[in-house]
Amino acid sequence: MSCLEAAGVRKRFGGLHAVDGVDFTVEPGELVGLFGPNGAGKTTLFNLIAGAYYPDAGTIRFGGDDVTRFPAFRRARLGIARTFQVVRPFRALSIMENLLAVVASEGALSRTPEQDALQLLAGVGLADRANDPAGSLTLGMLKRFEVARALMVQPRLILLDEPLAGLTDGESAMMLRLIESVKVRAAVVMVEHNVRLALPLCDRAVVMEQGRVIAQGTPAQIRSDPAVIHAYLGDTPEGG
Amino acid sequence: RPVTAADPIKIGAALSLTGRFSDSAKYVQEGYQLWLQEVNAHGGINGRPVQLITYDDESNPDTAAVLTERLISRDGVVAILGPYSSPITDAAATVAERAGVPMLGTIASDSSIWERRKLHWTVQAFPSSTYDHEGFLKVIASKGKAIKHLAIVYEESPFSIGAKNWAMEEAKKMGLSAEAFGYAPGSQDFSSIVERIISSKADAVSMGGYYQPSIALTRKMIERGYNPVAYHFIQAADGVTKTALAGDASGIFGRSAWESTFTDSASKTFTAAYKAKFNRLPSYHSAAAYAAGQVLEAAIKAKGPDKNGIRDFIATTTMPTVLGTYKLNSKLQQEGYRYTLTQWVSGESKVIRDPAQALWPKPAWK
Amino acid sequence: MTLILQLAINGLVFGSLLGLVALGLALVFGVMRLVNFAHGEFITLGAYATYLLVTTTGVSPLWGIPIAALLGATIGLAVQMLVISRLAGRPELEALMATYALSIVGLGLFALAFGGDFRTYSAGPAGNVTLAGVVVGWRSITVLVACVIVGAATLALVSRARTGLGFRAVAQNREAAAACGVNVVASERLAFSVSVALAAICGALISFIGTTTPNVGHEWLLDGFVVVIVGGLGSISGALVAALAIGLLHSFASYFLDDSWAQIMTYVLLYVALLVRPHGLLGARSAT
Amino acid sequence: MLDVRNVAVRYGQALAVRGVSLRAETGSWIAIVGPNGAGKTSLARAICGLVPHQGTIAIAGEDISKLPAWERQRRGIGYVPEGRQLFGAMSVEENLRVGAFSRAGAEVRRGLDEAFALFPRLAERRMQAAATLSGGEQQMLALARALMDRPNLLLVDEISWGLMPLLVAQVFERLAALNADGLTIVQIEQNAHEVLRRATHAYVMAAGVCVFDGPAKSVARDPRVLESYIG
Amino acid sequence: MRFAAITVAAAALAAVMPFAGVSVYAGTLVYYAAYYLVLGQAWNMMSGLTGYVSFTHGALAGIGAYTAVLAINGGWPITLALVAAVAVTAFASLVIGVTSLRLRGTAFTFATLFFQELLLLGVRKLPAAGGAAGTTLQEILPTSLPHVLMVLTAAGATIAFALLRRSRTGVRLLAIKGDEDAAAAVGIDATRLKIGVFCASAALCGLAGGIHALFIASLHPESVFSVDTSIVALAVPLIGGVETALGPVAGAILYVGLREILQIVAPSLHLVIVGLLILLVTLFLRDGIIGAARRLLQRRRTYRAALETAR
Ligand SMILES: Nc1ncnc2c1ncn2[C@@H]1O[C@H](COP(=O)(O)OP(=O)(O)OP(=O)(O)O)[C@@H](O)[C@H]1O
Ligand SMILES: Nc1ncnc2c1ncn2[C@@H]1O[C@H](COP(=O)(O)OP(=O)(O)OP(=O)(O)O)[C@@H](O)[C@H]1O
Ligand SMILES: [Mg+2]
Ligand SMILES: [Mg+2]
Repeated sequence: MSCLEAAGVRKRFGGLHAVDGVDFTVEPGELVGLFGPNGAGKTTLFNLIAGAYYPDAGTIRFGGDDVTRFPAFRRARLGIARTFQVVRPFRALSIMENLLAVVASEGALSRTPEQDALQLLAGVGLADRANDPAGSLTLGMLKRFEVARALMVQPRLILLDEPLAGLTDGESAMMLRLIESVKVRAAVVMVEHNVRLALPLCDRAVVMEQGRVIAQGTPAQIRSDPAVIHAYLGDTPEGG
Repeated sequence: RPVTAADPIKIGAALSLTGRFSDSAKYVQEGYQLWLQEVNAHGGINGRPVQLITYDDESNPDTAAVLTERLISRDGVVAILGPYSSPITDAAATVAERAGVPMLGTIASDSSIWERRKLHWTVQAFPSSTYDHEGFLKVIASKGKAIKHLAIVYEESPFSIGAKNWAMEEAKKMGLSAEAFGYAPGSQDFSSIVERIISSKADAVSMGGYYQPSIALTRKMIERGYNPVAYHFIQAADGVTKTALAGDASGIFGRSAWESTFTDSASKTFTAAYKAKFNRLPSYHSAAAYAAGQVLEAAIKAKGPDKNGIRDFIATTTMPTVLGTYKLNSKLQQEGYRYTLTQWVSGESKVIRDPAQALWPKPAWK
Repeated sequence: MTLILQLAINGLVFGSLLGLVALGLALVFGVMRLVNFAHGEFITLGAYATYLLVTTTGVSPLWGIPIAALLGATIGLAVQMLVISRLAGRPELEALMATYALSIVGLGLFALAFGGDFRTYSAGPAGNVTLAGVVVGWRSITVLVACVIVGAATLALVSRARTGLGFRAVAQNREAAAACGVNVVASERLAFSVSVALAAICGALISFIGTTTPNVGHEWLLDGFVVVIVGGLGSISGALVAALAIGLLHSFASYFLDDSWAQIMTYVLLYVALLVRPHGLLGARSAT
Repeated sequence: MLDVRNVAVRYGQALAVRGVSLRAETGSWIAIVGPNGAGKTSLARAICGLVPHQGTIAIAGEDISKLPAWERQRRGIGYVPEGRQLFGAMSVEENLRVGAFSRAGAEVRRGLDEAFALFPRLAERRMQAAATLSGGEQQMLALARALMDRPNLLLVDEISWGLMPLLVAQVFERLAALNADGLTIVQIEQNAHEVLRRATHAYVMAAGVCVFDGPAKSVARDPRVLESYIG
Repeated sequence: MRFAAITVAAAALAAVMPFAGVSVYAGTLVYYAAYYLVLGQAWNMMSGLTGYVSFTHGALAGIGAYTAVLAINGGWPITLALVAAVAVTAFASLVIGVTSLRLRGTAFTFATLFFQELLLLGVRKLPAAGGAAGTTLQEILPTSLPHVLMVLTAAGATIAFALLRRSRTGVRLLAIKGDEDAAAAVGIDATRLKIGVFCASAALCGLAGGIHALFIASLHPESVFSVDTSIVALAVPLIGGVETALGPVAGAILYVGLREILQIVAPSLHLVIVGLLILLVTLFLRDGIIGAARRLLQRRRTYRAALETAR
């Protein structure tokens, strides 16, 4: 059984079809890269899967259950976690409290939430800032923090929106190692514009444009797909 | 330490020196001060001086409750001169009843307080607002068939509702068709009420609300060019009416608990003394305060500074004061004092003892 | 028909005054995201200023309008610099509390200076005109005309492309606005002192048709808030339309029902409107 | 053009920038790189006057360290802040208009045309509220807004964040063109490779101090610096 | 734990006041401090934690008071009347909560303000509740009963708040204050939590109102539903420090104490002084008195520690 199955989902904003009939499946333990030009509808697709928006059409199944009309918090409790492209920490709370606020997914209750949290923070290199208010962290740190907070949900599916943004190459490498290690427990979908670093890691890549999926396959297939090169990668060293 | 003759007899008052009711409270305070000065000038009561302790209740019932408690248990007063407005009198009464301390409702016109529950220690020492419209109805009666439709405007507050109910009943007995028009406390716009009154074809209007809305209503009537044959609003006797309405005040009736133009000897003496002390004419608030002092003085003189004695005396006595004859019914509501009718004639608020002498009909607005 | 017209005119007069109250509130909210609980006290300020002016110099109360405006602008500027400027970027609750405290201070000061007495005067335009059976007093006409002029002037100020744009940018993000060259401090000062001037003008007009007490402004405040909410928080044109609508609604409802039912109805409608359209009846449009 | 001397920034007890000096000649392209929390953003905010700071900052010889933010902007600083800082409820076009706040009508129109030519995507979204734009679109808007006022000095904080590769290349081309026209650029960038290729001079920051500076090419080639600060 | 013990001890001390021969006046002051503390703590629970600023806590207490008086006059025993007060108030809060908690920020604040006004207008028109004249307890009860009940409720509310603040639920409420959408994304059911805590907070207000009705005995709609009480409920935690259990305690004591002192020292100026004080606290002591005290302690501690290491 697939972990996530989105079938024919659509979302319109006024006259704009932000997501225009997307079929999207994720298998357990898979790392899927979601790529596409700016405004292609990637974040919107995340919002539909995580429940921030309801789709205008189509169904979303998670672990076999139809969750299309489930509110966001229930999906989180079922095991869908996410990070935000524009970070959204609870600024007045400390980093530790941010993690303790999380309601872990059902059946994954931990008896020692503090220790779990510390472990996750260590994983993203923020253990020493555990007691600082989230508002005092830099944007780059907050990007990493968001990954830790999402993992605190003990998800079966984790949606990462640009996890490498704002990180140096060294920091990115660390983050990618973390993401690889998550794969053992949960399926990962990652939106990333840093194709150079992100693509090689993916088990499978999906490329969207104007609300539709225009290509999918292995990293190698994607890299050489002319449509993708035309719409997205260009001939830049960044893309290559 | 045993009480000696030099120890003052303590009396307390919680007044709304700030907040919504502060205007009247100031006059009340002056009335108390005048009475206190006279008592002590005559060597106090039974040879002991009298001390009056006053606090400001901010026109807030909860504050009034605390202050009354302070007067009773910290300052040890033997009697309390009452605060202003029904909610505050009610709150203070609860405390006084619990502690068993007599309290005179100096300026409590709302007799519904004594209707709602049985009070033992608190009495009404002011004319009951139930009779607010009485004087005006009497003029109408004496003027015969001139008036067919009466409009009574009232505020949705207990005192005003009580007065309206009494007046509607009374008007029915007089064979008048009367209609009542209510407005919510704090209302800012009276134009629709005026339209309704006009549509009801009323030829006489009696307004039973507070002062500020009365002026607002009157101004709307003037603006609208609506001239009833006779017009009465209960607080009209106040001098502010002239400042607010100038020439248009002419012919407007009011009702008063007391006026400085009263010619009975008690009033004359009081007015003169007040003028000497404060250098201006007293208002009815001051007179009422002074009258309450007179009753309390008589009570202490008769019974000494004994709470039970004072309470029995003020509950049962009938005595003359500057306001008239003080007399309570069995519910401790005031029955003796009555309002007097007044009317603005050539720039002065005149007391109308004989309805036949009233200016009639009201001159048209200028 | 005459009755309908009469009620409509009455409603417009009341609504225009309400609109002026709301205009000031909406202006400050629009620029500073600040709910100003002290607005009522600035109304009172204008009322007392006019009262003192008329009773001491004997001039027409119409002079109270510019004088109150000037006084309001000055005091508004001072209050902005001393208090309001420190609230920038603070959570809503703190700002709310600070303006509430200001209002208590104002109330206390007025009570101290003037006692609880009613202050009133009878000077000013009097009499009325009759047009097609509809009677309108000169006082009402004065209020209506003054409100229209002042309201139009304010609208002109904020809809002047640059001022208005700067105001809105400051409201959205002070820092970014400053980084774009908007003089944030000057914008906030201008908005606040104009708002206080508007309140003081209201006070001048209210002293003219009613009586003045320490809490006269306070009593208009809640109605002002109603208008601002219905119009969409911070939307100036929304507030004006809502004020007229509520003025008319009130005039008709209190004629055909009665005063307090009209009030209950206004609040129920308001509550429902707020639930159905949290951004205000017209506000939703301006939000996007 | 820009002369920063000994600038320090503190938040409460914590020192985020501990005395950094930096010079940018007219027409130069300066890169500031360094790990998370190095103090890069704080330095940029200090230069723009958005955060209290110590030390002096001069633009074209004039000391601006005492001036408020909007005055500094009017001395010719354009700023693309980290995290975009758009006017969320205002439309794309209004955001751009605020960017040209101190400009007259005709210039504003010309600016709008240029912005929409650079980012046609924004032209399509002209009336949309900035808060509802996609991440990359917001980034485009932030850059376009900063260019509206035709600054002499452009401070860019992490411009490539959220932009697709194709656009990153385009943006760098555009910056290069502007730079060639005399615009001074100070660019903060985590994604160091591209900027170090383009810039004339580079500063490497870590833990609030400048640990290394020199010609960009030499930084890009210095394995020690790359290893310990950029990765 | 130690906190709870101290609270219980303080409450016991305050509760026996009427029986220990302490002056009734002092008892009254303690009573009012306890009353305001319950309201403040209830407000703190709801608005302090979730950031939804309520202007209706005074009115909620009013609902409790009316319910209690009507029930007692209807012949109900006091315990049942208080239970009814809690139940009716909690129900009313459900109505407000379900309808208006989907509003955010200022819109919610105004909804509560208007609700309060609507309640006032409605009760005035309600003959069963005495209409404009209000209603009165037929029998005047001694103060010891409300005194003991109120003090115990205050202690209970304080302990309850401390427990809530430390629990993960408390952290989650604060998360809602921070960012409601992000809270949903990490599995927090914001709607249920908000309504739940509002209901609990209202129940406390209802209880306090019911007890207070035994104390003041007479209810007038203008004063029971006046915004003043709601303001006290919000000023008390704000002066002392929002989000902390001790804040409202400090706030209530200071508020009542200061009011009494100023009544004597500066009778005509005390309103101005109270206003200025609130202004100064909001402007310069952002986390309230308790917050400021903590910072001071912290600084002294670091100073001491620095001295130690220097040696
Ligand atoms: N609430 C909204 N209202 C109107 N338009 C919206 C809204 N949200 C998104 N859009 C539009 O939908 C399109 C898709 O947006 P989305 O955020 O999904 O893009 P994306 O693929 O994540 O892009 P990026 O890589 O730049 O983040 C964009 O053009 C955006 O402007
Ligand atoms: N508002 C604030 N309050 C307290 N500390 C802050 C604040 N903003 C930044 N800091 C601290 O200052 C230091 C420098 O932050 P700054 O944002 O300048 O770093 P940066 O180099 O831009 O990092 P990044 O690459 O992650 O954006 C960090 O340790 C950060 O935690
Ligand atoms: Mg996106
Ligand atoms: Mg940064």
